[in-house]
This record gives sequence, structure tokens and C-alpha cells, in this order.
Amino acid sequence: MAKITFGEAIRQAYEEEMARDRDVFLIGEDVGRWGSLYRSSTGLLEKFGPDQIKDTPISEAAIAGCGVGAAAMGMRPIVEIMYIDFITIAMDQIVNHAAKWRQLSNGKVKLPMVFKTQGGAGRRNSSQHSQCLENWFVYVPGLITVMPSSPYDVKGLLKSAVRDDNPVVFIEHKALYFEKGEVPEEEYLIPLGQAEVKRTGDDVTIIATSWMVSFALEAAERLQEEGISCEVIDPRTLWPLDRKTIIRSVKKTGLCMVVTEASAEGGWSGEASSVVHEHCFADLRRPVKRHCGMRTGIPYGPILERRCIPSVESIAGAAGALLREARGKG
Amino acid sequence: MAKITFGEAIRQAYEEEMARDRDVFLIGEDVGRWGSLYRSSTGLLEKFGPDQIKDTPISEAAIAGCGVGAAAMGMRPIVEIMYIDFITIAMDQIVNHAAKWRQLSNGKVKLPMVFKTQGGAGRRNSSQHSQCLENWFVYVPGLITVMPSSPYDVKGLLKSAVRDDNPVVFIEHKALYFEKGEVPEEEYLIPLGQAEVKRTGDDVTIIATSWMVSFALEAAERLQEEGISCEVIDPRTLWPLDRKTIIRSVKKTGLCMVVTEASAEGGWSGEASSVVHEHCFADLRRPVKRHCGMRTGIPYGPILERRCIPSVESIAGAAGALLREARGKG
Amino acid sequence: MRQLQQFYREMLLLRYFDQLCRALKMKDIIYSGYHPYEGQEGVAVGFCGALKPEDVLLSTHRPHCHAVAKGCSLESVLTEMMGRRTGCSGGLGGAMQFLAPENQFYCGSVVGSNLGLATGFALAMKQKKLDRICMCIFGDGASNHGTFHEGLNLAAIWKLPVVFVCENNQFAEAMPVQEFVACERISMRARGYGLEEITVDANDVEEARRAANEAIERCRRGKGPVLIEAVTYRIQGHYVGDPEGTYRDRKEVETARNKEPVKRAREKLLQGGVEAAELDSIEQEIEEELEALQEWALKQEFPTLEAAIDHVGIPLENAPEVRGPQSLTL
Amino acid sequence: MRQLQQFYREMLLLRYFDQLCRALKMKDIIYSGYHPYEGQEGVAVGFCGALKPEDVLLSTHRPHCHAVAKGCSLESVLTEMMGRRTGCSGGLGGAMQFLAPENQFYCGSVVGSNLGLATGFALAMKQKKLDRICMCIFGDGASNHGTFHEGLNLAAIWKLPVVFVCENNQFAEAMPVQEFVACERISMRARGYGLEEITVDANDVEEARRAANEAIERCRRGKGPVLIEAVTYRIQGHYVGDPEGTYRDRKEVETARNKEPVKRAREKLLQGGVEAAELDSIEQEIEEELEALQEWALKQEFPTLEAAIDHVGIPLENAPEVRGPQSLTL
Ligand SMILES: Cc1ncc(C[n+]2csc(CCOP(=O)(O)OP(=O)(O)O)c2C)c(N)n1
Ligand SMILES: Cc1ncc(C[n+]2csc(CCOP(=O)(O)OP(=O)(O)O)c2C)c(N)n1
Ligand SMILES: [Mg+2]
Ligand SMILES: [Mg+2]
Repeated sequence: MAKITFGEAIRQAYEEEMARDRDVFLIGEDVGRWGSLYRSSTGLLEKFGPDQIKDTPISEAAIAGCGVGAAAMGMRPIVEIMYIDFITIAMDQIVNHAAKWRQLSNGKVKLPMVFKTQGGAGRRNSSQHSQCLENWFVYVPGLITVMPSSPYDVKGLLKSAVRDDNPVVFIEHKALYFEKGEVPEEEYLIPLGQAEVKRTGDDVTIIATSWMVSFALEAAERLQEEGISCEVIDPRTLWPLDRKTIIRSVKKTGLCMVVTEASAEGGWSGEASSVVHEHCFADLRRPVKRHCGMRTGIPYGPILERRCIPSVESIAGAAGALLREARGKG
Repeated sequence: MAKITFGEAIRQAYEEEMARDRDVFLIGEDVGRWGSLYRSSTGLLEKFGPDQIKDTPISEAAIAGCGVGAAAMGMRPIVEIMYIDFITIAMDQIVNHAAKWRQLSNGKVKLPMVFKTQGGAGRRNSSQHSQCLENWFVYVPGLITVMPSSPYDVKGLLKSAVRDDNPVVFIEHKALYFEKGEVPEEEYLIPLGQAEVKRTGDDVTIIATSWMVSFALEAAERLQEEGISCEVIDPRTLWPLDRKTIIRSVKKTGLCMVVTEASAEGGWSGEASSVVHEHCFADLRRPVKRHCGMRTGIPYGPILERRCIPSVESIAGAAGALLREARGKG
Repeated sequence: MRQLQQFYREMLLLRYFDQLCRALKMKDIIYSGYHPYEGQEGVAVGFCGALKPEDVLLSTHRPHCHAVAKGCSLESVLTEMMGRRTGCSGGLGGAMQFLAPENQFYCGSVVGSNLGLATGFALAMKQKKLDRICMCIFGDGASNHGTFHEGLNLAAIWKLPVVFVCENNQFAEAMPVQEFVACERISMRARGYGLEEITVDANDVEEARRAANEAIERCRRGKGPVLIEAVTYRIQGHYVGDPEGTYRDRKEVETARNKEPVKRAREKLLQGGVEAAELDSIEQEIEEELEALQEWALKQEFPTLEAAIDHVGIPLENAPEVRGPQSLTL
Repeated sequence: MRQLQQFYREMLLLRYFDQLCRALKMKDIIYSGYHPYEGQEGVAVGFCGALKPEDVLLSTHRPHCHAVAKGCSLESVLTEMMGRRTGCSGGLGGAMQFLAPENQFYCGSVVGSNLGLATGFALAMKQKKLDRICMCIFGDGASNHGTFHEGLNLAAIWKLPVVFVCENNQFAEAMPVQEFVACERISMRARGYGLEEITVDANDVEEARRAANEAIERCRRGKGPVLIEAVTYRIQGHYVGDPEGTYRDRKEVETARNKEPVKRAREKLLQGGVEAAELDSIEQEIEEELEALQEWALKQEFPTLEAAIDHVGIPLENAPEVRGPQSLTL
């Protein structure tokens, strides 16, 4: 299989979906001429023209509103918000309209649209350009929330998101765009709402999202050397959550750790932890551990930003400690 | 002690704080002439004049930004967002600026300000005027989040919020404004970050927030008749959370239920549930139960909106069931 | 005269319809906030009535007369406001937010949002080369909202077929337009979007219709958006029973009553030789129609909760759990 | 000539300072996005330089030259961009967002937000009857943002002392101003706020300063806000190494180089009889100053994580747990 970058996988998803369905269009700041900040739409303006690739003014609220309106008219907009930090400006359109219109119309209006953005640290951009805000959207009834972690996943999930008839908040990670991974030539889709077991193991279940998946996998590699076997699960869709896959795993291992870059308090890690406790209480040898970013704005620069969020070492350390505690006590 | 309404308690808090400190001012839509939607600032424009009571245009983003700027200049603004549903329009100012500036200035800038709003169902206003969005703010490092449930609490907490040097998101409940409760004549403050045990009991700990506190108390009354003794805790401040009070209680009862009007998924109930599991795992006889609103927009009208959220009956039923499960199994 | 008489009938119907709604609100049969329309009928009939069935209208939190003028049946609008199944949104939306795609009518209770949404409807029309246009109606208060600016700019640079109608009824709740809008006439903002300044006295329904037709024609010819300030006056309070005395003099309202559109049309018709008896018989017809309407409406059923929340349940084929009310079950 | 020579020196310093920063960015010693300022020095010196120390300046994501012109030391700005402790925000903010309250300088990386924030600073000044004003500088791109509209309207109705300077450098990233702003000149938007239309050629630093002084004077006299469009040209890419070829011709840039403010000032000085040797010696002085600066800056230390996150730990006396990195510990 060809190895391509995460950004190129996005570009392929766009290209295939836009060619398949002329109602699919991308709208956002500098998605055209520039081909998006991280080059995920390079060349598409030339290929599909300005009807399908729309550069906009700096008007996040109007852009998001424009997407909602166009979707209500049967188009399939992909609204790009350049940084998730700016989605703060478009929350009314997403929460009060996109998430509500299907119900408010008694099911008559469908909104087949994607709000696509990227979040997280990793590019040393300080606290106004590095946030993890995914749990806001999990919290809003009427939205689907997706966070892909690999080139294969982003392509398959984005294509499904574009085809879904509900508003999908699709959150990429800025540190992933230039990561490479295998992606088949043939077309494929990954259904929304399906987790993937990224690595099987018997001792501890690690649930990790987005950028943290690769960290968790590497930590699992290291722990293997110490004889600890980790199962790593990437939910991929944060809501609706594939509880079955998670529950099956924790029932097997009896230990669970949730790893997110976002800080724990009020975050999705609490949702994941609660679901596991609710369904696997009798199987758990120790309470679910949340191993998450610190409760802080991300400070500037390469050193401090990395120290605020989980690392391969910290994940390995925490998972190892969880197992030792369980063995000591269990 | 005099019995006054929740709205009047707010008005008294304003009045006392504005008289004490002329830098305290209220800014928002129709807070002056109208005295706010639910009459919580009636008469204050006459008393304090337009410098301290500022009616604004319908410009939530600018109003919130105005508050941040004024706070940076040493004033103590109370920014009123009429419905929490409209806070969606001011998220950039709250999240990217208010929450970040203290850190971004290396501690040099303080932001002594309150974002005051109200949420929840109870006034049959349908899905764009009935949301529970509190967990968004718990999730943002740099903010304090408060949700008062009684006239006594709202007065004491609001006064503390006004005096705090950090941005506080203060979320009232629209169904509470005309509820009455005892409030002393003398001045008092309730520290932020302190939960209150609203009722003591031995069998089950119920953690409830905002409007749900009174429901939980009434459910506890009913369960008492069946010989079930509930301890009801109101965290009052959702972040920083008074874990101690909660943990002490659950260690005693061994059972815990979290009741929120907000739906469970992605909500604060997951945070509370996780905290309890993390600290009381060995003491818990059953997993913490989340008894929450349905994952839906609030439909219009009095009947359906009530059926989407917990009721006295449903709380009593769920708590009773939890206890029976524990007895059956434990 | 024939056309004016038709306008007169339409306005009178709205006048009485609004009265009926007010009465139902007083009886608590309309449940939520309800915003009367008396005195503004020239706008609904002049502007909304000028659209073709296939044109889209985006309205506000004060939508009921706009909806009827756009072609929604009285039955569907009234029973929506009463929360009945026969309402255009199945009774789930209520008096401030409902969607009637079959009549190309959309409204919502967040002030200003529709200016962004309108660009999306119009974009779809333009890209699909449909011979349809979009009208977006909003208040003087909304003209201070950021979305006004973003929506107009976006529509202008893309030459989208939107007629933006600012229904200036002199107040935003208790805020008099001249104190909160920084320019003399709202239409003066047009220049900032490369548009003409157009202000019409919308209490003259014929003038309103002329202006509407001209604007619609322009849009249909692909000349881009038009902004029109339609001046009128809100004779009732913002809502039934608002504290009117805090923000305006009763005298001002009495003066306005002399200039309101129904009265003016009647006078003109009489001057033009139409018999008073003929006009009286119109009145009587309408009264009878509305009486029958009310009787029918009161018999209609309420929606079920199952139906209401069904539209939020994201129907994902592969999702293991698509709807998740955590412990509240039907 | 004396004043122009002073302006020339100041602009030249900024020119070389910007060059130094670009070089450091290329070497990855400035870590985040960095936005060059070449060609726009007439704005920084003409406008920002016209403020008194006690006046407040609110800048953007392209702030470094504004900051220096406002009075921040080169040391504090450069080392902030390099993430060192000696930076004005202790190295926590970085190249796009830092706060230097000691110099009354604030900036941030969310486009458009500062127009709202500015109203708050100015409101405080007005209410406290301080003889200070606020300048808010933003780009042509920002002028399409909702906060532009809301901020200007709020400032205008309250007659706040804000000088709004739109630094029109012809581009917002890759978006040419004429395609994304719907009016010919951005200043045409002034009318919508009851303000005068003012456009100045800011590449003529003397003209810029004249306009600045006039506007500042007006504000100080309590006449309310002023909006000025300061026309200039962005000679470098939006960031170092952006795909410039996608949005402009090199020829256009060459033409702009002939009109840039440093060159123009130099020519005027020479015409006015100043010796070339004198100007060359200024240049040499600056080069030496910057060399020493760089040497010093490279020796400065990075902040510690403890210090960085301390400012997010909400210091609540009674909070049982004030900071909660869930499992990541220092
Ligand atoms: C974003 C937002 N802010 C505030 C409100 C509360 N509110 C409802 S109607 C209204 C006044 C609107 O005034 P205008 O736009 O002139 O419309 P009118 O009520 O006069 O028809 C306000 C402030 C709201 N619904 N949405
Ligand atoms: C709200 C928001 N949207 C998008 C961006 C990404 N962005 C950074 S700079 C920029 C262009 C800004 O253009 P302009 O206001 O003209 O300022 P200039 O860069 O020309 O100085 C954009 C779109 C942002 N930082 N904030
Ligand atoms: Mg109005
Ligand atoms: Mg620019």
C-alpha cells in the first residue's frame, strides 16, 4: 500500500467526494488559493473551480451560517474553521442551528454538513492556537463528533462524514498533517460510530484519542518490553460512542486508562471513564485512570507545550503504575 | 429571616456590591430600563446611574469583549448574557481572552469579572432558549464556574464572584427566579469552591446541581418515607470542585447518583462520576449512576420539556433502584 | 384600489390573527415568549407577501405574521404556537422558532443569526442556477449584531440573491433604535457593502410592496443583494405584559396608532371610493374565519415525546448505541 | 526635516528588527507562526508612535513592530518571541500574543477580537475620567469580522475614546482586500457608525502621524471614536515561506517596494538636504544595536513550567483543590 500523509489523505477524500457529488463543496478561509493552511486542499480550486472550493473573508460566524443554509437547501458543505480556537466564533450557528434544525423541523430538514477544523498543541503556537475543545460538541445533542488519528482513518471517516445526513464536527490534529501512513488505492469508507482496537493486549485497556493514539501505541511497545501487554482503543467517533468495543476490552483486561491531550476536568475523558465504570464495574480491578493534559493554557514554545500534555514516557509510566497498583492490591 | 425570591437575592447582591465598590458595574441587554428579563436589577439604574448599569445593543461579542477590556483596566464588570444559549456568540471573548489573559501576561493582568447568564428548561421556550451548557466552562482552564440553587446561595456566591480576581461564569436557572427562600439581613459571603450538604443521610449520596437540587431534596423527602436516607450535595461551584465534601459523603454511603438537567454525554455528570470513582472506588457498592436529562433538544411546551429532564419521581425512582440493586447484590 | 384592497384584507387578517394569538398567550395556551406584531403588518404583507412560493424567507423571533404572509397556513402557524402536532414543526418549535420547508419558511429565536444562514440558502440557489431568491428579515436591534456585517459582506462579494429587510419597529425590547444604532438611518450601513441606501415607510403598504418588488427583481437578475430599511412601529410591548412604562411614553404609541398601516390603507380605500360596508364585511369574514380556526386548533393533539426526540437520535447504521439518555428512559 | 529624520530612524529600526526576527524564525529560534512587517512601518511609527505612554494600544497577530513603536523595549519584545523569561509575557505568549500592561500594550492572535476588547479599555477610561485614550489596530481582513461592526457601534453610541486604525496592507493571508471587502474603501464603513470617512496613505509617515494626532486629539476631547483606514502594503508573505505565487505577482511586490515608507522617507530627507552619510550612520548604529540585542537575547533563559501554569491555578482560599492536572504531575 502507498504511504501518504494525513494531509494528502484528506485531499484525496475531498477529491473523491467532490467528483462523486457536485453538491459537496469546501468553504473556508484560504482553502482555495492557498490550498488550506496545512495543504490539505492543494490543487482542488484548479480542479473543481470556485463553486466547489470557496475562499471566504474572515467571518467565521457567517461562514458557518452559510454552511447551515446551504445544507438545508440540499447541498453538502464542508465548512472549514482554520483553528478550533476560532470555532468559538461560530458556536451559535453550530449549536443553536445546525444541531437543532432537524428536530425543530420535526425531521423535515436534514443538514448533511461537516464542520472541519483542527486542534491541539504540537506547533508551539501558544494558548490561543492550541486548544482541545472536542468535548463541547460531544455535549451538544444533534451533533456527531469525530477525531481521526491516522491517514487511513481520516480519509475513510471524512468520506463517511460528508455522506452523513447529520452535522458532523470533524476535528483533525495539527501535529498529524505531515505524518505518513498506509492508505489503499481502492475506495473505502469507515463508518462513523465505530471504534478501532489499534493494538490487542491483555493487561490494560488504553483508550486514547487523536494525536494521543500514536503516543499510546508507542508506550504500549515499550511496556511490551517490560512484559506488560496493552490493548489500545481509538474511539475515532467520540459521539455516538462505540461502547461495545470498549466494554468488551475492559471486561477482558480489568484495567482501563483514558488518555487525552485535553485536560481531564470537564473533558471527554470523564465521559469515557464514566461509561467504563457504569458497564464494567464488577470487572475493574482498579478505578479507571484519566491520564490527561494539565489544566492550563498551552504555554509558548516547544519545551513547555510538550510538558503540559501526555508523552510516551508519561503514558507508559502511568499505565505501568496502574498495573502495579492492581497487582499489589488485587 | 426574611423570605425573598432568587431574583431579589441577586438584586440585593448587586446593590451591596455596587455601593461598596463603584468599579463594579453591570452591562448587558436591558439590564437598566427593564431591570433585566427576570427583574433581577429592577431599580438599580435609578440608584446607580448609567455608569454602573449599562444597557447595551444586541452585540454579545462586543459586550463580552468590553467586559474583558474594562476588567483589564481594573474595573469589575458583570457581563450579563440574557440566555446561556446566546453565550455561543461570546465564546471567543470568554475562552480565548478572559480565560487566557492572566497566563498570557505572566500573571500581570487580573480579570476580576463575572459572566452572568441563565440556562435550563422550565419556561417552555423550546430548544434555542433552554440549554444547559455549564460543562463547556468547566472544561476551560482559567475559568471558575458557579451554579447556585437557592436565594441564599445565589446572593452569597454572586458577591464572592464579584470580588474574585478571576473570570467567573455564573449560571443561574430560569426556573428559579421566582422561588423564595430565607436570606439574612446581614451581609454574608459564600466562598467559591465550597459544596454544601443540603441534606444529610446514610444510604445514598445524591449530587445535584442548580434546579435539580430542589428536585433531589423533594425526592429525598419521599424516599425517607420508604425508609431510605439520602444525603444531597450541591457542589455550587462546578470548578474548582469541592471534592472533599463529596468524597467524605460517598465514603459514608457507598452509593452515589449524579443528577443534572443537562444530558449525560459529555456533561459535568461525567466529571463528577469520574471523580467519585477515582477517590471512592473501594467504598462504592455499585457504580455511580448518572441520572440526567435526555440527549435531545428541549421540545416546546410544558409537557414534553418536563419529560426530557429528571423529575422528583424519576430521581426517587432511580435512587431507590440504585439502593435495591446494591442490597440485592451487596 | 383592487390591489390595495387585497393588501388591506391581508393586513387585517394578520392584525386579527395577532390579536387571537395574544389572547391565547394570556390564557397560557401559547406557552413561550410571544412577540406581538400589531402595527407592522405593512412589512409582512409588503415584503414577505411579495415572494413567490419557491423563494425562501428567513424570519425572526417575531415570525407568525411573516410566516402567514409567506404562505404558511394559519392552521400550521397557530397550532405550532400552541405546540400541537398539526403545527408546521409538529409542535416542537413553538412561537419563536419553527421551520416550514414546504413553504420555504424558516425562523429562529436567536437575534441576528438569520443573516448568516441566508447567505447559504442564496449560495445554493446561485450555484444550482435556480430562479429563486432568499429574503432575510430582521429587526433594528439585529442590525447591531456581528452577523449583520458578516452576512451582508458575504452576500455582497458573492453577489448572492438575498433581499435583506431590516424591519425597523423602533425598538429592540426596551432599547429605542436611536440610542443603540450609531447612525441616523440603518440604511446608511449599506455603503459599507457597496450597496444603495434604501429606506421605505413600510406603514404605506403599497410603497413597501413597490420597494420589495424592485429589490426582488434586482436579485433575480443576478445583481446581488439589496438592503432595505423598512420603517414601522411596534404598537404592543416587546412581549405581552412587558414593563412598557420604563422605555416609552403612551403618547408616542397613540401617535403611532394614527400612522399604522391598516388604518392608513383603510382611509386610502375610503378616499378612493370603496364603500365602508365592503370593508366591514371583510372584517367580519376574517373574524369568522379566525373563530373557526381557534375552535379547530384547540382540538388538535400534542406531539409525543417519542416523536419529538426521534429527530435528534442520529441514525447511524453502525453505531452500537445511537441514543443515550443515561438513565432517564421513556 | 528633524521630525522626519526621527521617523526615519524609528522606521528603519523596525525594518531591521523585523529582518532580525525573520532570520531567527528561519533558524527556528522563534517557534510559532511569525508574521513579517516589512513595508508597513509607516503605520507603526505614524500611528502607534503617536500615543502617550499611558494610552493603550491593542494590536494583532502581527504585533512586534506595533509593540516597539508603542514603547515596549526591543529586549522584551524579541525575547518574548523567543519564548524567554525576559519577554514581556515571560516567554509564555510568543510571537502572536503577549500582554505588556506596563507599556499599555496588548495583542492577540484571534483576528478581530481586539475591536470588542478596545471598547472596554476605553469605557474604563471614560468612566474613571482618565485623560487617556485607546488605539485599536487591526487588518483589512479583520474589517470583515462581526466584532468590527459591534465594536464600532458600541464605541460610537457611547462616544468612547478609541482610535480604530485599519491597517490595510492589501491582504488577509492570501485574500486580496478588493475581493473580500464589499466596498471600495474600508473607510466607507464609517458612515454606518455615524463617523467620518478617513483614508490615509500610511506609506507617507508624516501624513500618517498627522492623521493620528488629529484622531487622538478628537478622542481626548471626548468627541467619540474615529475610524481611519491606513493604506500600506505587505511586502513579505503572510508568514515566512507562504505560497505567495498562488495569490500575487512578484511584479506587484516590486512596484510596492518603490512606494514603501522607509524608502520614501529617505528620498524626501535627501531632497530636503540631509546628507546621505548622516542617514548611513543611522543605519550603522541600528545594525550595531540589533547585533548586541541578538547576542544578549540568545543568552536569556526559558520559563519554567511551574511558573507558566501558576497563573492558571485559580487561587481560591477555600478551594480544596485549586489545580488539578489529573494524573500528569510536575
Ligand atoms: C442573540 C440574541 N440576543 C438577545 C436576544 C433576546 N432578544 C429577543 S428579541 C430581542 C430584541 C430584538 O430586537 P429587534 O431585532 O429590533 O427585533 P424586534 O423584537 O423589534 O422585532 C432581544 C434582545 C436574542 N433572542 N438573541
Ligand atoms: C478569527 C480568526 N480567523 C482566522 C485567523 C487566521 N488568520 C491569521 S492572520 C489572518 C489574516 C488577517 O488579515 P488582516 O486582518 O488583514 O491582517 P494582516 O495579516 O494583513 O496583518 C488570518 C485569516 C485568525 N487568526 N483568527
Ligand atoms: Mg425592533
Ligand atoms: Mg491585511
